[in-house]
This record gives sequence, C-alpha cells and structure tokens, in this order.
Amino acid sequence: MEKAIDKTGVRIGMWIFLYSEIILFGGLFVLYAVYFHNFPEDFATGGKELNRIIGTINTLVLLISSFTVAASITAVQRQKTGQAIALILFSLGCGLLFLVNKYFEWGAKFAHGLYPNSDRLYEEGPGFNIFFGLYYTITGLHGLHVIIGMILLSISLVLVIRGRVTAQRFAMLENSGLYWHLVDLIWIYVFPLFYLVL
Amino acid sequence: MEEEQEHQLSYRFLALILGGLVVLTAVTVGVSYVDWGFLNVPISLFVASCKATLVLLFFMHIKYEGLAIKVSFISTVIFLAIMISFTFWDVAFR
Amino acid sequence: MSTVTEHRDSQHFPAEHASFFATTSPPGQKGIWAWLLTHDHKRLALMYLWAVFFWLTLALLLGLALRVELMAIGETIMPADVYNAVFTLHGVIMIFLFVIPAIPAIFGNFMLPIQIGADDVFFPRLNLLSWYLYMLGGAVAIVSLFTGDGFADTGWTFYVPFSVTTETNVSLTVSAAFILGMSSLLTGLNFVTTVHRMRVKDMGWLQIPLFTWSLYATAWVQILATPVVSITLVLVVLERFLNIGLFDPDRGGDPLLYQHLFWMYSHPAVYIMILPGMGVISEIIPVFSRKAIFGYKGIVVSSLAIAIAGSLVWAHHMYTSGMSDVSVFVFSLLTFLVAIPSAIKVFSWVSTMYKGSILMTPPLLLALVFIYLFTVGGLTGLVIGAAGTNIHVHDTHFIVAHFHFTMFGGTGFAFFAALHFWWPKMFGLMYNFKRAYLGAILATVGFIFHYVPMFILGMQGMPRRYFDYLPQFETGNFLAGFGGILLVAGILLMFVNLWLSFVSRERAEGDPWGGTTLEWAVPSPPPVHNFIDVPRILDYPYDFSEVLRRAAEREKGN
Amino acid sequence: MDPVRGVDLAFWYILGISIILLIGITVVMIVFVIKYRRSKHPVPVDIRDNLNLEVVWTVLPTLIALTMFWVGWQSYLGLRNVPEDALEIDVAGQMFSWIFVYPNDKETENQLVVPLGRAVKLNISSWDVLHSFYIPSYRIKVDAVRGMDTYAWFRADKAGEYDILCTEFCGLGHSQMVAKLRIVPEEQYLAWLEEDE
Repeated sequence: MEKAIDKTGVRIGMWIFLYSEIILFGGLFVLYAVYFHNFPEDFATGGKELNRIIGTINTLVLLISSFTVAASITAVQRQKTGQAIALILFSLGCGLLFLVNKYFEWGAKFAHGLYPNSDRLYEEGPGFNIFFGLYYTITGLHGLHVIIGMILLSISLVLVIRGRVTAQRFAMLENSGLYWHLVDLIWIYVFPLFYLVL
Repeated sequence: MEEEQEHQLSYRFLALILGGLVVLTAVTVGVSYVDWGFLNVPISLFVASCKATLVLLFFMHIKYEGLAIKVSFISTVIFLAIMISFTFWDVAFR
Repeated sequence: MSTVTEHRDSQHFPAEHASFFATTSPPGQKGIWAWLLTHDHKRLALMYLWAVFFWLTLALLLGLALRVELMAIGETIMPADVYNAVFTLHGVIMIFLFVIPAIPAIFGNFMLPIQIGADDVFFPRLNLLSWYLYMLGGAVAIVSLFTGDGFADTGWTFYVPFSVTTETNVSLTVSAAFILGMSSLLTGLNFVTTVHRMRVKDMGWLQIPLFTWSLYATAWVQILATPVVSITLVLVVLERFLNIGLFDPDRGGDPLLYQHLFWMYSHPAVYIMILPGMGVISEIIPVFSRKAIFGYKGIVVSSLAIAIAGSLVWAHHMYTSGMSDVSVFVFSLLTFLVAIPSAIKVFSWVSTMYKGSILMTPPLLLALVFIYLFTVGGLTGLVIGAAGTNIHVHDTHFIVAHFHFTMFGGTGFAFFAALHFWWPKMFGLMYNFKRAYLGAILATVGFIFHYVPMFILGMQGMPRRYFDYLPQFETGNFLAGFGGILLVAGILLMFVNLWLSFVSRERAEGDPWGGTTLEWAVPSPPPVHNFIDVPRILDYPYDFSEVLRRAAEREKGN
Repeated sequence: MDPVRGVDLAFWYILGISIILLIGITVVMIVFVIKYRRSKHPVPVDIRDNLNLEVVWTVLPTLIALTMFWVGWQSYLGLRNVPEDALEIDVAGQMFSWIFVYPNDKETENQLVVPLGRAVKLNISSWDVLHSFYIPSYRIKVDAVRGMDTYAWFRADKAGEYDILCTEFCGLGHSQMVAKLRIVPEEQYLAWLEEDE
C-alpha cells in the first residue's frame, strides 16, 4: 500500500463535503427567500434592529482570517514553518474575535427582548418574528461552523508544529483552510441578507 | 497522478485579493445607505457574489482545480438555485 | 448446482491468495477487532449485511403486525397509539435503515471497488465511520422507542405542525434520521471520489459497469439532497425546544414550506432507493442472457437523467396541500418527463433478452419479478403524477400500494436478486436452488396478494395510516393481510436458504455464472487485495465473447 | 364536463394505456425467457444497441406521457373551477372532527347537509394540525391547513349519504375523523337549516 497520496482525490472528497454544507445552508436560504417575499417590510424593520457596525467588523474579520489561512498554505509550501504557525494563530484569533463579537451582539438582542419565543417577538407581528427566527437559526448554525472551523485549524496547527504538515503533504491544512473559506463564503451572503436589507 | 503540480500564490497576490474584498465590502455597506427601491436586494446579492467569486477562485484555489471540481461546484450552485426558484412556483402564485 | 458448471478453473487462482476472511486489514488485528476496526471494504460490506438483515426482518415483522391488525375492523392486536408508533417505526426503519443503505452499503461497498479494478474505496477510514454512524443511528432509533413518551407517531414524513406538537419522542427519532443521513452522505462522497480517482488506468467512463454507474449517479443525489432533510429535521427539533415559529402559521410561518423542504430531499431519495436496484438488474440480465446489455449508453444516460430530473419534481407529493395551481401544473408536467428514463431502462432490459441464451436461475427469476413489479409501480405512478387523478388517490392506500410496488417490489426484490447473484462471490458458497425458487415464488405471489387489494382499497377511498376503517373496506384489508403472511414467509424462506449455505458448504467457483465484469475475475471470496496484477479491461464492459469461448471449450472437453 | 366524470375518464385513460403496456412487457419478457432458453438457444446473437429503436421508445412514451399529463391537468381544472352560483360552506378540521358553518352561521359537527342539484363550495381551514378533507364519491380532497384557506367544490347531483374522511395523518383519532355528507332536496335542506340542534 506504499502509494503516494492522491492529493487531488482528497481535495475532491473535501469539496464534495463542502457541497453538502452549502446545501445545508441552502435549505435555510430557501426559507429566507420565501419569507422575504412574504414580509419585505418586516424584514427591513428587522434589519434595522441589527448593528451594522458589528456586522461590518465581523465581515472584515472573517475576510482577513480567510486571507491569513490562504497565506499560511503559501508559507507551508515555501517551507516557512514559523510564518505558517503565526498566520494560523492569527486566523484562530480572528475566529475568536468573531465569536466574541457575535456573543455581544446576541447578548444585546436578548437584552432588547429579541430572542426566540420572546414576548416582544409575539407582539411585533409574524414577519418580525420570522426575521429573527431566521436570524438566530442561520447565524447560530454559522457560529457552529466557525467553531468547527477553529477546531480543524487548531488540529492543523498542532500538525504544523509537530512537522507533520510539510510542503509535500499539507492536505489537512488545505482542507481545514477550504472549510474556513466556506464559513467565510456563507457569511458573505448572510451579512447583506440580514444587516443590509432595506 | 504525477502531473500533480502545486499552485503557489504569493502573499502579495493574496493581499491584493483581500484588498478587493475589503473594497467590495465597503461598497456594499455604502450602497445600503441609499434606497434603490426594488434593486436593493439584487445589488447587494450581486456584490456578495463578486466577493464569493474572489474567495472561491483564489483563496479556495478553484481556478487551479481540475474539471471535476469546477463542474460539480457549478452543479451544486445550480441545484441550490433550483431549490429556491422552484419553490416560487408555489409561493409566488398562491 | 449441476446446471451451472461453467466456472473458470480454480487453478487460475493460486492457493496462497487467501480470502479476505482469512486476512485482516489493517494487519495484526485479532478477533472481533479485526472486524470492528477494519478498513477493508469487503468486511465492511458484510458488517452492513448483517445489520441490514436485522433491521429488514424487524421492519418486515412490524409491517406484518400492522396488516394483521387491519385484517378485521376494530382493535385486534394493538391499540391505536401503538399502531401509530409502529407504522412510523416501520417507515423509518425501512427507509433509513434498509432501502436507502441496503444496496449501496452492502453490494456497493463490496463490488464497486472491484468492478473498477481498485483495491478499496478512496477513504477506507471514512467508510468505517459511515458504518459506525449507521449503527449509531439505529441505536438512537431503538433508544427513542423506550425513552420519553415513546416512539414518534407522526409517520416517517414528520409533517409539521403535528410533529412539533405531539407529545411523543419526535426529537430523538429525528436525530436518528439525521445521523443515518450523514452515514449515507459519507458513503456517497466515498463512492464519487473512488470512481473519479481509483479506476484502473485503462477504464474510461464508458467502460464502467452499469452497477457502478448507477451507484455513481445515486451518490450525487445522496450528496446534494441529504443535507436538505438534515437541516429540515434540525429545524423540527429547534421548533420543539425553542419554539421559534418558522413553520407556525400563527407566527408568520408556513407549514407548506416544511413539506417543500422535506420533499426536496425525500423525492430525490426515492431515486437514491431505486437507482442502485436498477443497476443490479442491469448486471443480472446480461449475465444470464450471455448477451451484451441492450443500449449501454442509453442506460447510463437514463441513470444520470433520473438523478438530475428526479431533483426537479418534489412538489408532486403536494397537489392537495393547498399549494398554487401553477405549481401543480409545472410539477405534474415535469413528473411525466421523469417517467421516461425509467421506461427506457425497462425496454432495454427486456430487449437484452431478445435472441440471448437465457439460463433460468434464482437471481434471474428475481430480476424478472423486479421488472414486472417495478413496471406496475411505475405505471401506477402515472396515475398519481396526473393532477386530477392524484387528488382522488392521494394519501390513500393506492399510494401505499404504489410506493411499495416501487420500493419493495423494486428495490426490495433487486436486493434479493443481488443477494442471490453475489452471495457466491461474497462467501464462496452456493445455496440451494429449489428452496430459493420456492421462496421467490412464494414472496411474489404473496406480494401481489398483499398490495393489489390496496390499489382497489385506495380507489374506493380508504386513506392511509388508518388504524380502523369503514365496513366497505373489510374484504380488501383481509386479503391484504393474508397476502402479507405469504410474502413474509417467502422472504424468510429465502433468508433461511441462504443461511443454510453455511451448513451445506457447497463451494462456489470464482465465476459461477459466467460474468464479464471484474468481480467475476477474482476468486470467491476475493482476497484482501482484490487484484494481484493490473486487471485487463474489456473495450466494451459487456462483451461475452470470452465467456462463450470458454463455454464452447468446456463443451468440447466433455 | 362534470368534474367527477372528468377525473374518472382520466383514470380510465391512464390505467388503460398502462395495462396494455404492462401486459405487453410481461408477455414479451416471458416469451423471450422461454424461446431463448439456453438448452434450445445456446449461442446468443451479439446485439448491442439499435439507435432507431431507442429513439422510438424514447419519443413515443414521451408523447404518450404528455397526453396523460394533459388529460390529468384538464380533469384537475374541473375540480378547481368553481361555478359562480355555488353555495359556500365553511369547513374546519380539528382533532378529531369536522366542523361545518353555514351561511346563516348554523354550525354542525361531522354532518354536512347540502341541497340537491346545487354546486357546493367548501372553504376549508384547520384549527390545529394538518387534516385533509376527502369525499371519495366526489373525487375531491384538499388539505386543511391552519392559517390558510383552501377550497374544494362538488355538484350535489344525487340524493343520498356519502362518507367524508380525513386523509392527512393527524394523531390518535385520525381514522375516527369521519363525517357524513347528506344530499337532500332543496326544501328539506332549507327546513333543516332553520331548525336548532
């Protein structure tokens, strides 16, 4: 069984997995599309309740972390282990920052009486309730993916430190990176759909 | 499997992409303060798709992948589009 | 069997290549661990086989219990709440633990790598994980039986709002379905990657055997459709715990959207269920006709067409749901177009036998029964696909009969056919033909007695999921129950007969039937490394000239 | 055309063609298995495909399928296009009975009485989970959904008693959710409408 690892095959496997993630979110986007069609005004009012600044900051945080993850692969390819470690650590930091931001954001919403099944959502009417229902489900699921992505990156980090990820063999890092980019990709759509609707 | 060439992207190039993404983010946030009527959603989705394309092509290296990944990715997107649009045969006409 | 003696000489296979039963992979594992930690696709296939046997038998008996309950009006052997839980359990087990995984996980795992000349699937460890997820999903389903307020009583469709409001243990049942979905998705991922990357160099896309083709098409549906139901089931659980209201009409939700999402997966899922079965039939018919499959390309294209078009027709389960008439129009039209590729396959199978040299064997008999039952299922599907007639029979016993004809008469009988076709390959043992024929005939007769009355009941207007019924439905229900007993008896006889092959230990040769695909070029049972040398690939995968030449030689030798 | 007749014709059309196809396929299959059995026909003929034949059996079924679609769709339209003079009655499904509300606010449970010869439009909704309103004799069925109005109609053309069933699984009493449709002469209906239950 002393065959060389078929990197393309591994990548195909990873991409297929990513497709399933895309469709997983896709189901929620179906709901978003339909309910947006049903309650456009409520969605606009709901969007105004969200903090655009935090949203923008989080977008930038994820974009930058995506960049550093992509760069860490270049670093590994150039056999600059030190740089790679620093870049992955930085990305993990960004992930953490994103979650902290999210925590405060959700906390603020809860303080305003906006949480699933809250009295305020009952009073403000169906469209508003649906907007926040979707907001919590989609950002919640996305947050979960951020956490999974961070776990994958941490594993890759350990492997890099131990010298198990090398310029010849970096499938694990590459796949964690792909996963991380996917998380970014989904946020790229979540951001305008929730924070910027008018 | 011997033609396995690894594509290496320079830091400078990746940073350039990041720059593009940041600019597009600024555009979409800026645009959102203006009311374009029913064009609001298409515009922000268009900008988002530009960003997504950049991430896919370069950060995710799809530009350098073989046909299998490219075709299957596009099929996935088409399937997603069908899921959303075919639901509207019902929702839009009810 | 004396009638089937055209085996390749066992001398072709040197004795030192011990079977995969005797060699562990990874090496050095002992006892039970040699199975529980194995990476070998063949061992995993057998592990699936035993698990599937268990679930299938359980679900068959549950189904029989349902029909016995219905044989007479009023409560006979179980009360209504038990009945509701039992039909849900029957559906959940049959769909998620038998019909979806059976053929891909058992025969796909075993044959797909061999058919393309590979040593194993691309991700062997992931394959093991899929098996554990499968077992975990089954375990969760069992746990949900005995915890909380009992097994879900919603039917396997889990329609909201009922599934959100009912007291029973829907959350756990749904989690089982979610885990099983993961398992099937990972198997699909593995198959696609394997087919793309591990084919023997000489094997082009149009030299891939049809069974592998059908699994490849299925795998894509598994990958792209399964996540939809995963997220939908997650939403049901979230609704139950957090009461978000995404499907609650009082709070802006639309219960019909649940149905859209559910069928977006579950309609393609019926093609996940049937396509591998069609692949099995496409292998069996040419082998026993000793003749090239008629229209290889047509079958490949129709497999892909079914996979693609099958994803466009989900809302034909919803004509009466109150969705828009435009939607009914579009989905009805598309439904009729999806019928065509299935028809093409049936025509191709039948034409394959034209001017062939046909040898009757249990697998062939079961394959012919498949064609008959599946055709009935498909044709009654036309009644259901048409908008006006659908309204009358929707959610009645007509539907029950229709989907059992396709899923059980189709996939179920394809599964039995595959068992009898590949059993000698998997174990190196041949079973008794007489008992196999008897079991198959009994099951077929029972099947027809069981489900044809249900068509009539449905036309008369008896709804499905009915614990009790009006007097006019009594005769039909009695007949159906009677047929059910025959059916289960026939199937159990088939299983017992296969089991008895372990007792009689009649050796089967590497190629007992005279097949052309690669699994017949390796010993039975195959060694742990499937191929010693790079196998030779036929230009056309169903070229029987070699098989005929060998048969002629042996004729001369006699 | 009367909608019931339309649906029945569609049934006969589709089932008829299906039965012919089924018999054809089955007979051909059996004939081949017997005629070309190995003991009589040891050497097969190598036929791999035939483009013309394949095109024919793709195009022809497509055309047949399209006519079936059309017949089915026309009969569906019959069920959906309500005559203007229809008598409107509100129907609500609940666990586990059907509630009928008449134009004069008379309310009945599990009993639908309508005048002979009139078209009747039923506006259907649900008070709790999904139900499905089904009158087999009139080939109508539509789900009762909370928060949504659906409808079905039929022409009460023959006096008598008919079954009304629930076809969407709704819980423990699903199979007990049976109501009666009574079609009575106009004057009897009017008298019934005024009496208190």
